[in-house]
Amino acid sequence: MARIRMSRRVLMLSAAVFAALPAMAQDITLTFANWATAEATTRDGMEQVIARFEEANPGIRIDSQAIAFPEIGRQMVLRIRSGNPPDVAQIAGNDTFLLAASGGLQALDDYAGETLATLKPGSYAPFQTEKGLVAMPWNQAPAGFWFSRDILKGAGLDPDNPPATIEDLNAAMAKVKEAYPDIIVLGMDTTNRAFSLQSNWPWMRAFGALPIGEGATGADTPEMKAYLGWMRMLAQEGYIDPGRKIGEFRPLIAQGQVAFLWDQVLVQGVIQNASGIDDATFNAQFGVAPMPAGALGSGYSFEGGHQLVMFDKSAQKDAAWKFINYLATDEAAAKLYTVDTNRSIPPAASFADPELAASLDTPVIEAFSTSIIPTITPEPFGPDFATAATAIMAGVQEAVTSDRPIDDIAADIQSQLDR
Amino acid sequence: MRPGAAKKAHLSRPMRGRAPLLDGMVVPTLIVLALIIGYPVVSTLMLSVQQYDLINDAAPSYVGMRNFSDIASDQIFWTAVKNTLIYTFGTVFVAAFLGAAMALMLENLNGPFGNAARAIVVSPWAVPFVVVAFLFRFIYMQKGGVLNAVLMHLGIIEAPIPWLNDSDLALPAIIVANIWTTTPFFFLLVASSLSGIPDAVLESARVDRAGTWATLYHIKLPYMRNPLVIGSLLMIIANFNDFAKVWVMTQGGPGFSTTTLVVYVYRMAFENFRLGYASALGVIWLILLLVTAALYFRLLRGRD
Amino acid sequence: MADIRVAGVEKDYGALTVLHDCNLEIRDNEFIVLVGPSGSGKTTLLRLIAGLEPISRGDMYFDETRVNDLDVSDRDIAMVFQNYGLYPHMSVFENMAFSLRRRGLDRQQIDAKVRNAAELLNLSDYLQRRPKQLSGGQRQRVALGRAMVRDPEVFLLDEPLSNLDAQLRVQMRHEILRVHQRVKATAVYVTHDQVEAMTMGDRIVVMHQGRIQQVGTPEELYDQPCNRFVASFIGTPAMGFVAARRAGEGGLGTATGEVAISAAQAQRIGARGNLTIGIRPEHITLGEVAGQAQLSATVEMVEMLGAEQYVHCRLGPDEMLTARMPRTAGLRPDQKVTLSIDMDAVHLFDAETEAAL
Amino acid sequence: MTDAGRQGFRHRQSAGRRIGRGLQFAGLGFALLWTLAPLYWMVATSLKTELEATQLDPTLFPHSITLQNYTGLAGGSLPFMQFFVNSVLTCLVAAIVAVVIAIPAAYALSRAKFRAASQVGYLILIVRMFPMVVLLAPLYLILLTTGLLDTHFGLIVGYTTFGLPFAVWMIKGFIDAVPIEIEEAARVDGYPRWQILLRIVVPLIYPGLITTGIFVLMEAWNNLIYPLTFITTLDKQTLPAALQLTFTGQFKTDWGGMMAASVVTTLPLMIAFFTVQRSMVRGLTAGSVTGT
Repeated sequence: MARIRMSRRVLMLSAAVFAALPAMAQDITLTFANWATAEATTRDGMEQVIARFEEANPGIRIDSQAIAFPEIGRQMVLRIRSGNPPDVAQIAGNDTFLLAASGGLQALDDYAGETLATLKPGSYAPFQTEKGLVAMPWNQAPAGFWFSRDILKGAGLDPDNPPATIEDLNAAMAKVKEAYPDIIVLGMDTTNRAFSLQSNWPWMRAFGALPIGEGATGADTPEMKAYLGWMRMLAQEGYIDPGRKIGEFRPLIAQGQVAFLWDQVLVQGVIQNASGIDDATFNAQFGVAPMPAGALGSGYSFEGGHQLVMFDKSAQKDAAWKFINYLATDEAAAKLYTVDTNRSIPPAASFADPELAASLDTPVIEAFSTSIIPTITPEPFGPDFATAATAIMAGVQEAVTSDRPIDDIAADIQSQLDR
Repeated sequence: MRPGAAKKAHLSRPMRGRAPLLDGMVVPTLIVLALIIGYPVVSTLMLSVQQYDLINDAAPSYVGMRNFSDIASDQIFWTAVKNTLIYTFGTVFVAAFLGAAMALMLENLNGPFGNAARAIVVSPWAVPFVVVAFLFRFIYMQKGGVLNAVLMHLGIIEAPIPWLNDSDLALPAIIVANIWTTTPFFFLLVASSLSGIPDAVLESARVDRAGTWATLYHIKLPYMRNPLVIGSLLMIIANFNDFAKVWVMTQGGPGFSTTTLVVYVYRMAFENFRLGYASALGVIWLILLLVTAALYFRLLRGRD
Repeated sequence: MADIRVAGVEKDYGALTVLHDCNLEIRDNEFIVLVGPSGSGKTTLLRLIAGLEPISRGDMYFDETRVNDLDVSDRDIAMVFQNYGLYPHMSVFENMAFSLRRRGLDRQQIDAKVRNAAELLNLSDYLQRRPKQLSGGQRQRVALGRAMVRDPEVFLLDEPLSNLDAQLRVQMRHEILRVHQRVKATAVYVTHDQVEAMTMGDRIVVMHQGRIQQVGTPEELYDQPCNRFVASFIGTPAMGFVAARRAGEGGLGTATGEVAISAAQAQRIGARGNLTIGIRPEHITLGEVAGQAQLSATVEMVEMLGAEQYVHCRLGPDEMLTARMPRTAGLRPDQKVTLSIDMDAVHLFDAETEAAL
Repeated sequence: MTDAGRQGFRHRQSAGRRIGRGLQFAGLGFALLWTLAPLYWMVATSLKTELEATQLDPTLFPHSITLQNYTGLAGGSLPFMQFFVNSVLTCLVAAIVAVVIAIPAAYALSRAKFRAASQVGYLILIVRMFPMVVLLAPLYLILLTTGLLDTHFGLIVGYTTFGLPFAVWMIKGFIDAVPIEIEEAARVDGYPRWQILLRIVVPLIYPGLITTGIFVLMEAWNNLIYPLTFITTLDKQTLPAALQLTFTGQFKTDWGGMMAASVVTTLPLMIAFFTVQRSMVRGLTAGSVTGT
């Protein structure tokens, strides 16, 4: 009884509030959690896009909450639990699925219906889960196999034809090492964090390993051991520089000190920023190709792009969608932020603005669109991904940095995964 | 004197009674401590017997002692305990030794050079831990790190050493960085205890023709011992709690070779969102702490 | 205007009782000295009077008011501490004015009182200094001044001169007495120095092992000590003691011979067998004096004081007597001498209870 | 001892002393190098251009000295000054709050005449040893439910958990050194306890309070785990946490900028530290010596 009376009072109160609303209905404030404004490289671009959006939508104000990239998944989970999530958030990788699993996201199917038709189908397919479309693709940033033409040439290799298989790669790395003993032959992220598993997953798949996820065969398999053994070989031969985050290789490749780099599309922008070279010089010095094929006869890639999510607690979903849609599909926004600032690929299938279309018509984008994006392999994202990543990457690190038998390491990973 | 006696002067309360249980003046502090520490400890105890995963929508559920039995068979937990002990005691012992050695070397060095040298050797203590961590991570980098570069230029090593990326080297490497920041504390401690030795004592040692080593052993060491014991305890506590250095330098890796208890609890609670399990880890830690504290008090009492 | 009455006061520290059944009446305006060796409880008793510590048992009255539960801040007392207890962070002026501020006096009044006291104590030039910048004697005077300005009913002094050198001490004794005469307060003065006690006190309270031994004027204590402790404690050089036992009707036997006693003394001794004879140095003469008791002894040491000398003589393994006499040449250590004792002036004590007979 | 023997003894002594002197200076040289080398590297790197700072073969001396890393901090797009202000503000307030709350308790414990004194003393000592991370999850939940998460107030509460017991212990040590007679004199002068504490004890231990405050401030400044957990919006973040969060971003690790930021993060602490370094050790150990 008490509760009923209470809710009636609340209802009356709300009615009174709503009656007063029209006067201030214009002022909606959307909270937008993102790391774009938490990083020096992207902060200006992001703020400009927000300013433009506010200008175009006078009733909506964006309250941008800067949260660092490594923190955002955790923060969003915690804020969902505490009942004060933002309206919209920038999200990537496993965090997207973590949030989806935690049950705090608004399915976007009803909002995105028509828009989806204008996007590349592959750009949103991974986010169509049994809970609906959990996230809107903002940009695509798949990983490719970057190579320095100068170094390949110097090592007596064909600068236009990077190794196509892992055997070729092994041979090429040996030659590079011989010619340039002091450089980093292959840049790859071997830190222990969720992103590292995401980044290394395609390599594991190339060896046929499937330690977790749908149809998992576990870690204690010949395929996984082959992968771990290969990683150990990379370290023992001095090809890789373990422990570096992927971002630490980028200034180095710009200085010609990395031969091969397993990295996302945005690396072109970082290289050009650091060394100041123009497009033509860049393309003359660097190229990108699909991952060398492994035992399964193919290489893989992962999608490292960013998505936008709306939280089901949001009280202003229409405005939130307006903002998401603007960021993801408005061409001016795409040009200013996605392409020029974030150096990644907008999800739209085609562009009306010829300048934008032209800026995306580069050899690198071409290589990504035609040969790399099709090799993107699904990742075993979900609530258990972070725990599994800790276990698997700890094993990878052990393989790389110690002499323990690979069999033991694989068995250890499996026992961790079983816990 | 009984608190508040002044105000109650006219109330003829007999003074025969025993002293009061509590002094009103400690009450505000105790209330604050109860709020910010007592309550969290109680909730840790409660959480430790629950399964409470933030990632699921499910409500926390009582699981009895399961978290604890899981911990017993958790290899990583025991690795973390081992790492924590190595990290803490390795740091404290070496830093205490170095700090004492430096203090003895600088003891009789006066003038501007002596003062400058003293100011320099204590300065690492004022470097924030996070900065120490980044600085040494930068110095330790396998390629591009200055340590390897210098060692190779000097011809001491042939190939760069993966300081932070070798399961056997990473923990010692972090300990070295930690020693760098901790040594000044012991330097200050020993220097101030040395300056507290009365001149008369040192002079009579000289009259007795005690040599440098005899003076050190018989006179200075006894004066240094108590501050060193207490300083060590303080630093052991501080290093048990140290998070920033390990987290920034290796995040517990490679493998779990530098995962300390703090890092492990943090990962459990805020990366895997397993608050119940993390709390159970905390409870075990608490018990270890209380045992250590009890032993320490006994030690201190026994010596008096 | 304050009498102080201490009635059956006892004090415990934990399980240890440090004051036993203390009874004392201090009259208004009196200058009373608590004296005793360290650990005798004199300072504790003073602190109980001050109210710095609670009384465990018994009662304390200021006039007719029971003050057991009255905190120190509400008893109208002033106190001078052994280490002066000056506030290091305040100037001399502030130190003296501190209690007046608490009482809400206005600025002129405070100023007048402090300057007045400073003048009396020769401190006028130092009012703006900090205690650290003063000599020991000056600090002592600041402490006195601080107590003075309050016009207290009760003036308590806890070994105030113990940190001063000998010369200054004598000077300060007069200073304190002068102040006492001016403030007309009941003064309780603690010291371990019996000379100080004798020269300063209207009456003296001798304390030992947590008990009041005797209360009296200096003369009473000197002439009629109530027990062996008081007798030994008061007087310089100290009274000497000789063990004795009853020998016949009119005599006492000592280790070195027999001495005759008067009938009155014999009556006081009654049936007691063993007793102690107490002999003050001025009642001993070197050589044979007719009508006095003779004891043979060995000179151990001669202490020259100028006009007179103290001759320390050994009678037996545990018995020493000191004679006080005009300078005489030719006394050497190890010399055998005969001591004449004025038996009318000796004190007799029960050997067991040590009480005077 | 014969003359000859004495001569030989003296001879040995001086030879030994010469070797000792040599050893002393060698050791001193090592100590200075060991201390200064990392600091030098921090400053040198902060003066290098981005490319030079990340070179695989590092240069021992900056080729061309540039202040761009520093101007980048002040004028860059990240609110670096804001981080600085956040750190100063939260740490300072935490230090003051801890000291102010600690004073009465430290006083009562130092002049303890109550039965539970030793238990309270032990309690404070044990709390001082507490593993902060154990409190992390429950504190987080408390801040969450009270709406203090992501506020500077919440962070200050967090800092107080370790600052308060530390402060009680250190201040108690300082009060122990104040002669009881001074307080008794004030009682005789008619002042109640609170007034004595405020007018006599506090002014007397003022340097100790500053030392204690700076110690708590340093501990708070060093703390990474609490701001990482309790602050979620970057603009409210403290300097050390911002360092961890922003310089190893999505794109690259900017070692030059990082080292410049490190220099700036270190300076305030250096200054604070050198003002109180002497009394700090005394305070730290005094409490422990006299307390148990």
